[in-house]
Amino acid sequence: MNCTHGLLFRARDCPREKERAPGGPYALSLSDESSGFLETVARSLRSTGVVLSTRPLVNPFALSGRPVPDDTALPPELQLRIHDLMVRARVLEERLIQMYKQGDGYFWIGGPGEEAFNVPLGLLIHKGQGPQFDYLHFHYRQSATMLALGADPIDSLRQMKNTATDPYSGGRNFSNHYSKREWNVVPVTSTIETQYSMAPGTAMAQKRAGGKGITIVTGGDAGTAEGDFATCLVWSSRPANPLPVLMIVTNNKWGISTASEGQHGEKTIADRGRAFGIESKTIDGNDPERCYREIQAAMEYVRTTRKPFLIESMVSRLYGHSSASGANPVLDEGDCLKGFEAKLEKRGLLTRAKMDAMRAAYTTELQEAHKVVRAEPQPDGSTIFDHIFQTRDLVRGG
Amino acid sequence: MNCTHGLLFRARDCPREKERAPGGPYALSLSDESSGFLETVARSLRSTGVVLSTRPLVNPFALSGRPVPDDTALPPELQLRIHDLMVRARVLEERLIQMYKQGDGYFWIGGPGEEAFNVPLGLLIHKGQGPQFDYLHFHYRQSATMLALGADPIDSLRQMKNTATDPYSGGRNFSNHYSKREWNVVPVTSTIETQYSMAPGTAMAQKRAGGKGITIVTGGDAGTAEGDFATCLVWSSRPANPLPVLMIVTNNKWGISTASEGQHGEKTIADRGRAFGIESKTIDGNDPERCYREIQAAMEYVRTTRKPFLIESMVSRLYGHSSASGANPVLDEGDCLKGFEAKLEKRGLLTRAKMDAMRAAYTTELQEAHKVVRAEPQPDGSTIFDHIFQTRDLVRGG
Amino acid sequence: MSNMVQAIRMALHVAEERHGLNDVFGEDVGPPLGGAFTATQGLRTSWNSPLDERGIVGAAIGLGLAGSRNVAEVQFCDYIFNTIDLLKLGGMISWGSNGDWNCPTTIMTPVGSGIRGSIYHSHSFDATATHIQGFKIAIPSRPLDAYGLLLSCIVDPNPCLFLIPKALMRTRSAPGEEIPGVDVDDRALSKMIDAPLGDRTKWTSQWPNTPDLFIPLGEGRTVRPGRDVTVVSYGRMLPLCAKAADDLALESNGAIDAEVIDLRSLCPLDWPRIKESVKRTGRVLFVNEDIEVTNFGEHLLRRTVDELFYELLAPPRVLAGSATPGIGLADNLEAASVPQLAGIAAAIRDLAKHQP
Amino acid sequence: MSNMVQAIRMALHVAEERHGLNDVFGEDVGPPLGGAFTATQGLRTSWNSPLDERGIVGAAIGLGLAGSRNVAEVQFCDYIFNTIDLLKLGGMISWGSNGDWNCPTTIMTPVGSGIRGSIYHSHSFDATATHIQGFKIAIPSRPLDAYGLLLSCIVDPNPCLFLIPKALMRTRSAPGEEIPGVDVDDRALSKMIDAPLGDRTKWTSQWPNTPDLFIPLGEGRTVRPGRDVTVVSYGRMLPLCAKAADDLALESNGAIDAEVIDLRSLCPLDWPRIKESVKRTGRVLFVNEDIEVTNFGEHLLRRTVDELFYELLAPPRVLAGSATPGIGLADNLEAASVPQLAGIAAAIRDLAKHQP
Ligand SMILES: Cc1ncc(C[n+]2csc(CCOP(=O)(O)OP(=O)(O)O)c2C)c(N)n1
Ligand SMILES: Cc1ncc(C[n+]2csc(CCOP(=O)(O)OP(=O)(O)O)c2C)c(N)n1
Ligand SMILES: [Mg+2]
Ligand SMILES: [Mg+2]
Repeated sequence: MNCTHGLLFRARDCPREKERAPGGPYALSLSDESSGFLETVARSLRSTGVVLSTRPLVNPFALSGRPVPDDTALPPELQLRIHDLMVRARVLEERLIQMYKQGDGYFWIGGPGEEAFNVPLGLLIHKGQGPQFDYLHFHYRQSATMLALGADPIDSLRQMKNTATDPYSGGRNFSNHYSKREWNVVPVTSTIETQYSMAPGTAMAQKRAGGKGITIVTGGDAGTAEGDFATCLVWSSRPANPLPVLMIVTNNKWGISTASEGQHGEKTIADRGRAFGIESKTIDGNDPERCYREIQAAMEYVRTTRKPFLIESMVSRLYGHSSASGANPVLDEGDCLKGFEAKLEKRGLLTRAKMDAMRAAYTTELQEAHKVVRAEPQPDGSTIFDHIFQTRDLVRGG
Repeated sequence: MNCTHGLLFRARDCPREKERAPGGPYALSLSDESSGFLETVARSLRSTGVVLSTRPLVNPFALSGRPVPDDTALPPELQLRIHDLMVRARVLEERLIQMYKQGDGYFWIGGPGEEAFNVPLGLLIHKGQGPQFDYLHFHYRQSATMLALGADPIDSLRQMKNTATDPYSGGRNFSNHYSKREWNVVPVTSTIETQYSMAPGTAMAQKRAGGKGITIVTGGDAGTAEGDFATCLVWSSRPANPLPVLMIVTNNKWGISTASEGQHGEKTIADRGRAFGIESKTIDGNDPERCYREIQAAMEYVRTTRKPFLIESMVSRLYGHSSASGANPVLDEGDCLKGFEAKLEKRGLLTRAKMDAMRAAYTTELQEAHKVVRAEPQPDGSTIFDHIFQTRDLVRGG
Repeated sequence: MSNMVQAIRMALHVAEERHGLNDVFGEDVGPPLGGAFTATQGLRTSWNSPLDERGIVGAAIGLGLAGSRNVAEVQFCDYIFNTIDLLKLGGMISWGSNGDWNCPTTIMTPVGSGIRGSIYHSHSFDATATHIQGFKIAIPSRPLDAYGLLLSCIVDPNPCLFLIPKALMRTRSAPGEEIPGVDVDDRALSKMIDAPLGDRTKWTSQWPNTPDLFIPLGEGRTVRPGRDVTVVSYGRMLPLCAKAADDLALESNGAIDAEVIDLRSLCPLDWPRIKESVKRTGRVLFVNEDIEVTNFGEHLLRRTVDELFYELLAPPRVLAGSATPGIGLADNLEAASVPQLAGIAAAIRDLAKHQP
Repeated sequence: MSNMVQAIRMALHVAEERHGLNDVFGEDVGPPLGGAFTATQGLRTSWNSPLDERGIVGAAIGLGLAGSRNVAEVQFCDYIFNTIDLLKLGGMISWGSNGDWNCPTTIMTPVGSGIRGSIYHSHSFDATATHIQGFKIAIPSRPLDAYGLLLSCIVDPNPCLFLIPKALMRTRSAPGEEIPGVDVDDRALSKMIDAPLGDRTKWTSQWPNTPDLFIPLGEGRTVRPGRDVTVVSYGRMLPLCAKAADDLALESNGAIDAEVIDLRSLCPLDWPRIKESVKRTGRVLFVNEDIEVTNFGEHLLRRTVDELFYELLAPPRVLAGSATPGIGLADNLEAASVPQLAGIAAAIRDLAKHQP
């Protein structure tokens, strides 16, 4: 197929070598005309890494709100469990990026840099189906949470390659757009912030059902400018029916190429809860032990009081926004995994060698998985009309 | 025409006597089938006055924020001017309600109870056309502001009767939906809160133009639950370009039949500015002198700093929500006009007799105006396609 | 005879008592008002929401995801236009998850003109709704259908839109078309289920014993059989079409005999019914009051042309609302903006008389 | 040869230099990125907005009301669906004020599929846009039209929607269709106006000297004259239609000669051009990629039936996107969801061969 014809925007029809031509991977010439998803975006964004990353790396968050939970180290087994999942999650994302770069997927977006927050979150979630369990309104950076919940990483590869075997969307949706009714993971939507308008609904059902199930909703910092974020604040704090919603904002100080500095007059996003009497806190999302304790405390609060809590977690965006910005390593933001590994080494819980071996093993495992997925079938065109309507009421059955 | 046929919902085709049958004006039987605008709504709402008004009348606003301006009385001439306009505005609204009740209009909504705030607002507005003057994004309770700006009350009657002579919409729009380019009064929209999303636009133009023009946007308390209110907070306080927007919320503690108590977890709506570093204040909207000074101070702040300010003004809703709720007097909310007249009497500026005479004169004047308007033509059906597109760029013409 | 708001109320009552309906909510939906059009008075599960349509639609979807049957009201469809993204998302929950999830929720909203709603309260929603995929869409033209369609929406495992013609809210059932179980006269019914004037705090509804009557989504109704012209409509325009057909038959002494079909559900669509009729008559008029550009009637016309071109005895027609940004308040303006009885009759007559 | 994003950029530049364009804004529109599709690089007046489409559309309207010409970008049209109420309000500013106000603003947004946008980034906006009244709507299919239509939108006193086919962003001008004044080769042009890799803080654009070329809104273009079938399209589907027509003519040795019309502007509409053509050919195909239910092509088909029924030699046809909630990511899914070259060619062939 002719890949200089602007109509046929199918990356796979064009040799990717060409795209990777001058100046290393993805230092593309702007005149290239063939493109996968958002290659046009990618073309400019991926090259602006320098500009994007020269902004001084201050960490302006102030611990605010409720008293800080106990500061001592977590139990060693838990530290090791968290570390293990963080490594697996990082390796998974690296594999997904690889897949994208090798043409085994059209678009990558994910969560490298958020593992220190997302793994503890996943471990603390009350996992299950129906209102007695936590409802999860995730955004597109939550692979680590999914792994901590017990997801098989190969399924993420399947979604990346949009195979028919992709259990999250059958090859229909982007990578890291999870959906799993069995665990109350509601379909991740690409639209920024809409999940915050839906979250009060699942929380109402939970409050009525009794029990300890809560609703957890996550999103980024830039997205809080959408009205839906305010909707969630208003609806969760209604005096007539306060709701058990744990609102989470992972603040990486960027929305694609736009720095939050120019757009957000709030000192902290957590402050926005205050006017509504919503307890809130800004935390260091790079410290998994701190995250664990803070999430635990916040969840405890929400589970028992049946009222909302807002956590703002300061995180890094270690491969930029998405494949649209090149998906190349960003070197000047803090890496939570490195920091935690240094701690584990110092505490004598793991050696560098052991950690390297772990990482290598996971990498090999996912390399193998990639091969498996490559051989799996693509969905058939004739299936596009499947599942528009359901004949059974699955969610009520649960 | 057959007025028991549900299709022909034209109030004028049915004798209104029937509608007014049992139990005094508008204590309608629910089985009545003919209807003007929202008669169906009216049927239930208008009768719930008792319930609506039994909520204890606490005035929970706390003066908050910036230091209170000087508390002494305004100069006598100004007091008299404000009073005069308040009376005229009240009489105008009463006439509009009369018109509705006499079948000379399909729907009434307006601002009786907000005069103490709206008159000073109108007097303080920097009136004119283009970015050097204030842009006014009003809602549907602002007749008093319009009169203070210099509007002729007969024009409100024209809009009420949707005549071809209605200068605000040519008989197309509801009562009190003003629009006057000459004074920067942008078209009032029926949709709650959308004006807050548009206000930053005019403010940007003003900031760029230089000068002292500011953007003023008003709305109700319930409407602050819409995302558009948050949009205005976010956009007005962008660090990259803070905007000269005076955000006003007239808080009557109701949205139609819904008490704010159950829906709003905020202690004060003004608090919502805080997170964004927006100066804000809750004031007593029933005291015209206090309103004058507070609006003046807030405007001064916005004009000089070119930054936003949020005023929450606690007001009354003296004839309920609109004709949909019967447009009958509500007796247990504070009447700003009564309060101010008592003061004027005590200060020896006016006598009761004089004030009664004034009111009677204005009433007669508007009665005459009503007669005039009754005789004016309705717009022709053939005009529905007029003005969909403009051929001239009026707003750029200055 | 019950009217349409009473029918809706009774359906909601039956659903909350017998079909697990947990929430009926929206602006002014709960006490004391019970809905801007009184459709939610006296219910056990109704409550007032914040003034925030995105929150309403979002919460409805969230409740549905949690398996909690609910009916959310958007006070006027005119206020739903900031939620089209949420509706699109709601419509792709099952499809986008490849069938893993479903979302039972019903969003009900008054549509159309005819109540002097002026420039922003006279919008229709059928064109916009039918362009959104993944929702079932019902629109009744009489109380019985309102009752049976709403019950079907509520128990459906998919998201549903229930569009209520603003102007038909107070339309009563015609004789023989009453909801089963409503065996009292109007006044008695009103006493039982219409909230009283004044203080309502101590009032409770006395519900008649009405059955589980489910009118299937996707099944139209031939309101008036006829020989010469097929008229396909729904909602507010339907009774006008029926009346126009009756009037024409009378005035022509039976020479013009139009068949009138009430679609009742726009998705799924009872296409077989339309097709069978047009095959017989060869002449078809589609009537609705939404803006005529990119209009659902145009879709129906296109299908007609696709499948029945050579069976047509006259050009198929669409009669719809004017291509104006809104509808003006003054009588003349509204009358000139949406199809009226006379215009519908004229269109049927023209079609009937058309010589191929 | 300039491509479509370059054409847009040059038009914006000309407008900010010579036509009072004051603001070009939206998510990631300003430096360093210059737009998700790079259409706003190097401009003097471009800036980044908060991530809030309602704020973007609202601010655009506000700027317009203040007489400040502006172009607001909604990053993908897929994100515009929570602003339909604001667009309706923007569209009724002049009409609702009985001509007292106007609002010059241009909202530009990428539309359609073809970039593997998956379930929520492949939407079209032409059906929804054409149902909103009071906006002018342009949609280019080649750089020259993008340039001239955008300039017309910017100086128009009315609100305009400028829809940019996502998949055509990098399409280059065909020979002979270059924007006047672009007299350098691709590489040189790129050096002049494409932001460089790496640090852009010191870079400024070197603009070629391009003229005030205004392509009137409401004037279509006959891309390919033909005898047998009229094909009416716009945006992304247009080049496919043109290619299908060329291929068919070649493969049939001139026996099938289709005329292809690019509407360029959906409102106002160049109906006379369509009508004249269909009168000649008697056969017409409307092609777009939006969902086929309540589709703008169906409106065009209805007008055709209204005015040209007896001049048709074959049933008029609409070829459009599938009635699915979105478009699946996998190749097969996208190919099955929107019209493809082969399908368009087949439809033209069928029409041409159709025996009345
Ligand atoms: C409604 C909507 N608007 C815009 C976009 C395009 N978009 C995708 S991600 C993104 C930035 C999001 O930033 P933030 O909320 O901070 O989350 P982050 O990606 O930084 O984690 C934007 C603008 C979108 N997906 N949805
Ligand atoms: C978007 C939208 N939603 C709902 C309505 C219906 N409505 C009209 S006024 C009103 C209540 C407004 O309350 P508030 O904002 O407090 O203003 P108030 O009328 O009390 O001054 C409602 C719900 C509307 N006009 N627009
Ligand atoms: Mg971010
Ligand atoms: Mg209020």
